[in-house]
Amino acid sequence: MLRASGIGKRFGERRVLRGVDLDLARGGFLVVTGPNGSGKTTLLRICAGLARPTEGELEVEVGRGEVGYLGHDPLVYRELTALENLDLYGRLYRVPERRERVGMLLERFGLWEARHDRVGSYSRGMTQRLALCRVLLHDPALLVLDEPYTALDAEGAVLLDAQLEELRAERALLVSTHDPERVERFATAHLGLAAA
Amino acid sequence: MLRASGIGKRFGERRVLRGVDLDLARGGFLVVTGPNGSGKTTLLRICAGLARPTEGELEVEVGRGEVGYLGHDPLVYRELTALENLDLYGRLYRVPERRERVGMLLERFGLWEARHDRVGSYSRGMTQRLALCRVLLHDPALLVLDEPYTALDAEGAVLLDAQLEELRAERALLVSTHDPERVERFATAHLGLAAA
Amino acid sequence: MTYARDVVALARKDLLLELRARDTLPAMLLFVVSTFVVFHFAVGSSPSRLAANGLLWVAIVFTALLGLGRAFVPEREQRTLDGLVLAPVDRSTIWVAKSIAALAFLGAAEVVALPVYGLFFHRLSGSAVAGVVLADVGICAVGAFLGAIAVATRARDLLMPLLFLPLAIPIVVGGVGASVAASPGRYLGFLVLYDALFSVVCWATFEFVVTE
Amino acid sequence: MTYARDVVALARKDLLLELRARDTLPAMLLFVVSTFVVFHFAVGSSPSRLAANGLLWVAIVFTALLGLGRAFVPEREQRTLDGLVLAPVDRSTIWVAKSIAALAFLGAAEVVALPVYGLFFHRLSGSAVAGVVLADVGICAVGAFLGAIAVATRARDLLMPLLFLPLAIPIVVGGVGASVAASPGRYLGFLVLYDALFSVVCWATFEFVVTE
Amino acid sequence: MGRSYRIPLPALAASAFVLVTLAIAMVFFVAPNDADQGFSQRIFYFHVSIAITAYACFAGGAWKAFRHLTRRDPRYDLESYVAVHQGVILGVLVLLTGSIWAKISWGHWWLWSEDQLVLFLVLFLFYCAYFMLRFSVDPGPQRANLSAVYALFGVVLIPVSFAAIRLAKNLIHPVVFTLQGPRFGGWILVTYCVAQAAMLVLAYTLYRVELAGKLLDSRLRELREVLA
Ligand code: HEM
Ligand SMILES: Nc1ncnc2c1ncn2[C@@H]1O[C@H](COP(=O)(O)OP(=O)(O)OP(=O)(O)O)[C@@H](O)[C@H]1O
Ligand SMILES: Nc1ncnc2c1ncn2[C@@H]1O[C@H](COP(=O)(O)OP(=O)(O)OP(=O)(O)O)[C@@H](O)[C@H]1O
Ligand SMILES: [Mg+2]
Ligand SMILES: [Mg+2]
Repeated sequence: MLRASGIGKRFGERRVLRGVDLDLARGGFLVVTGPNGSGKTTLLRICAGLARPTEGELEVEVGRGEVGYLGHDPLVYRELTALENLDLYGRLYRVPERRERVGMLLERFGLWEARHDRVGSYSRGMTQRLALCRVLLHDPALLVLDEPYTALDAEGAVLLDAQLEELRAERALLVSTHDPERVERFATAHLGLAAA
Repeated sequence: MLRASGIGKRFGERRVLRGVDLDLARGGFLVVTGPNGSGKTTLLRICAGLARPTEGELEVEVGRGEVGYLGHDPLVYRELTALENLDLYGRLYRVPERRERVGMLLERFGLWEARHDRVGSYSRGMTQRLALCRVLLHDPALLVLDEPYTALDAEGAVLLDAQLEELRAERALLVSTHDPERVERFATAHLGLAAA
Repeated sequence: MTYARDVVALARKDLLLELRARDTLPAMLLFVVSTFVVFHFAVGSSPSRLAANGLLWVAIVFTALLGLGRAFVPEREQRTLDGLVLAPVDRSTIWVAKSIAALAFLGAAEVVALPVYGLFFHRLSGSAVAGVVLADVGICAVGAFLGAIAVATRARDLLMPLLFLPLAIPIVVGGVGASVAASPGRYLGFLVLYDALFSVVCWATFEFVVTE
Repeated sequence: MTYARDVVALARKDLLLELRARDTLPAMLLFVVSTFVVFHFAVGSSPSRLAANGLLWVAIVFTALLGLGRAFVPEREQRTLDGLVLAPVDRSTIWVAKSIAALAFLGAAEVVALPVYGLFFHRLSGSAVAGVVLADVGICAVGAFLGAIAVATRARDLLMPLLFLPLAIPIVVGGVGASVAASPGRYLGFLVLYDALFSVVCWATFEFVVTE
Repeated sequence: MGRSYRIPLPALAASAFVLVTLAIAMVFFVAPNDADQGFSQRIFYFHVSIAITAYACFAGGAWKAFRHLTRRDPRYDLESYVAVHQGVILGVLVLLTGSIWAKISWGHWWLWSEDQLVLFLVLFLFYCAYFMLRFSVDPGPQRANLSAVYALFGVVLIPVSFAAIRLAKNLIHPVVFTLQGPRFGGWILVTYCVAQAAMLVLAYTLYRVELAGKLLDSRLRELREVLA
């Protein structure tokens, strides 16, 4: 699904990643760990297609529409409601049964009651839940999740566990975290990045 | 230091907090927990003086300059460097030995090397570390920390543990978290908020 | 067809955002109206037809500029451009949608401004109005594109006029010509050419603006 | 004294943010020249004295709107207003500092623009320059205030568009009057009055804008 | 990466030197005095050839920009930037020589009534904005893309602006190359051609020198990094 060899990234003078190799097949669950500033986010952005490595080869076997990327920013519009945001993404990703799926995800992540509120008024955990809805909306084949448990309460974390459990058989997952124990039972491979 | 009784907050029609009482003295460490959207951030903003309760009484015994508030947003300028940001806050808070203290904090939180970089280029964990520097800069008597462990790696979390350990004897702390075990050993009191 | 549907979805979002935040249109309206007030006050009610026409074009270009500089601000503030870029749509739809939204704002401002202009100065001929419409298309197409460039830089708002004004000069030449020349046909043709040429360039290169 | 020091610290930050782009001054120069070139193509090479004056004011209003539109953008994007409000400083210092920064931006543009204007069109009278300076003060004071309202989300929806027009137009009228009228004294007096009045109002009420 | 068909730098420098010397000699000793402008008309040979060379630089920059967009090779970005940079420097020279000439023959340093001149100013401003753009983005693929796209806009803007000027039709600025072909001949033409060739070769040489310096810089940086 995803194969990278010798990936490196530099920002101007500063080299952030060097010689990263990874190989992720369907059913794979790769956990990326590393201290703050070690380049996890940079690597995940490259794998999701948002950035370009300055060195090395990257091969992604799925199309752009089959990747789901959860970043540090929720990538939703604060001035729109949850419904409007998901509806926009649903249209762009040409999700079949868009409205039903949006409703289902909002309910699953406990945002149904708040669906007509401006996202700007959401609490941080609610925003993260919405970002998860956004990522799952088009049922991607490759999921790239950057610290997905951030800001979730215990119930939200259990919800996410269930999602990951459900997804991992048929999808490929690339997940960064500072708490590898949390995802230990899903992991099929580990990648530790060293401090810059 | 901080005493609240019957605090309530509503946003328009929606009631977020109802009848919250709390009492925090010097040496106190109050842990606030609750599911996403239960009003932790709202309560902490009220206690820090950023918002006003719609009901109830709030008494804060320290001046505005003696409160340190860590919120979900780091409250620093992305286009400035870490040094420039801390210098600005140091001036506004009239911190004695400003420059030395800024240097000490940057070093303590592992940002010394990156002090001249734009905060916008920081990783999320580095930004959180900088926000912690900002909060501790003026050595506040009352600390209000909203999920302070977010985005920190293991080393950063240990650093924060050490800080909290050092602070709790002489200060009053109000800390919200989704992982109460982490701060269990410091806590002198608990407040659980119910889902809205 | 899916292209058109993507454009509609994106443009709808942009219009919704403006409806909620009301950042752009008020500033544009304020500027056009004060431009006319300034001029009315400075030169009285009967400036030469030429001067008044020139003023109209200055007002249009700068009003547009004010709005276009903010076109991509929501995307920047919430960094949602990443979200749009990831979606499996042709990236140029993002530009088309922004241009349409910008055109809507500029059109709205002009619906107010042109009658006010007629009131303060003199009535506009049909070919002048045609010139305005054609110029609007070019201004918004190029402007939305440059807005995407400017918003990716550190100097942003300051840079936008620098990037935009040199490219707007041919539009001003064509527009002024269309509104004062005896035979405006040539000028209108020129504007059509400008619109077509730059739209194609923008359309073909927008992808590179929003991806690494 | 601490008041002044706080203002300096805050204004320094605003200027730093401004200068982050490094080349603000060359950019201003380019901007001014581009603007005049647009004017040239719009109204021809030798507009009447009055028309040229009108154009000058159009340029000033545009630059002011450009500067003010971005005044609180950093605070809004990074929600740092909370950080400033928490600091133990008189809240009105935030407004004073923003006004000063906006004034510096506008002033820098004018320091370039007025001589260039004199070069291309005709020399400005002393009272015209005085009018520009006084108008600048009023525009920046009121503009920074309204900018803060726009960031403090609650009041945002209605006030901004409603207030800006009626508040800004009198300044413009006063400024234009000072540069074209035979006896500019009245206009200058009006501007001084306006500046004083609105500065006091802004200064006294700013606290309520940024706190709940 | 090096392309073998490149002319070696020393040969280039030598021919530039020869051509420039020849051009100067011809301008001052071979070309005849102009009938109504006298000696000062000789600035024409520099003015026009520099202007044409500047346009050539902008076109070259756009071509490299296009290559960058199709290949995404940072090397093309550098080449595009260096070419535009040369163009802007030459643009300053056009403005200077033109102004000097204008002062001598029209009595003014600058005439706003000359749309042709103002047009060149517009293009000059456009490329100044290109620099502003480059300086306010961090180095990296994004900066390369933005610069390339804007450089492409330049080559579209140039003919469009020419068309706009023809439309506005206010041409006292001499037009030498008309549809009927050059209006002059003999030694004037020969001298002009030599001067033009000299300018083009000189500009290309300078382009190659600057490029070599920039490449050396980045090689050194890489080397230092490998060692560190
Ligand atoms: C600041 C003033 C001037 C500027 C910026 C300027 C700019 C230019 C440029 C860009 C060109 C080449 C483009 C073209 O072919 O149209 C050019 C060509 C030329 N310029 Fe100028 N010029 C200036 C003043 C003058 C003056 C004062 C004269 C003579 C009285 C003059 C005579 C010519 C001639 C004969 C050509 C060749 C025309 C042609 O190839 O069509 N220029 N100038
Ligand atoms: N646009 C940029 N310009 C310059 N440096 C950058 C940029 N983006 C990231 N960096 C640097 O790259 C390094 C890695 O950043 P990255 O965000 O990938 O780290 P991370 O592993 O995700 O850290 P965290 O755990 O804190 O999220 C950091 O030192 C950061 O300062
Ligand atoms: N400005 C606002 N306008 C309207 N509703 C708001 C506003 N701010 C917060 N709320 C609502 O108040 C509720 C509580 O939000 P708050 O941010 O305090 O939750 P929280 O306990 O901090 O949650 P989290 O664990 O997700 O951070 C949420 O339902 C949120 O939608
Ligand atoms: Mg990260
Ligand atoms: Mg919260």
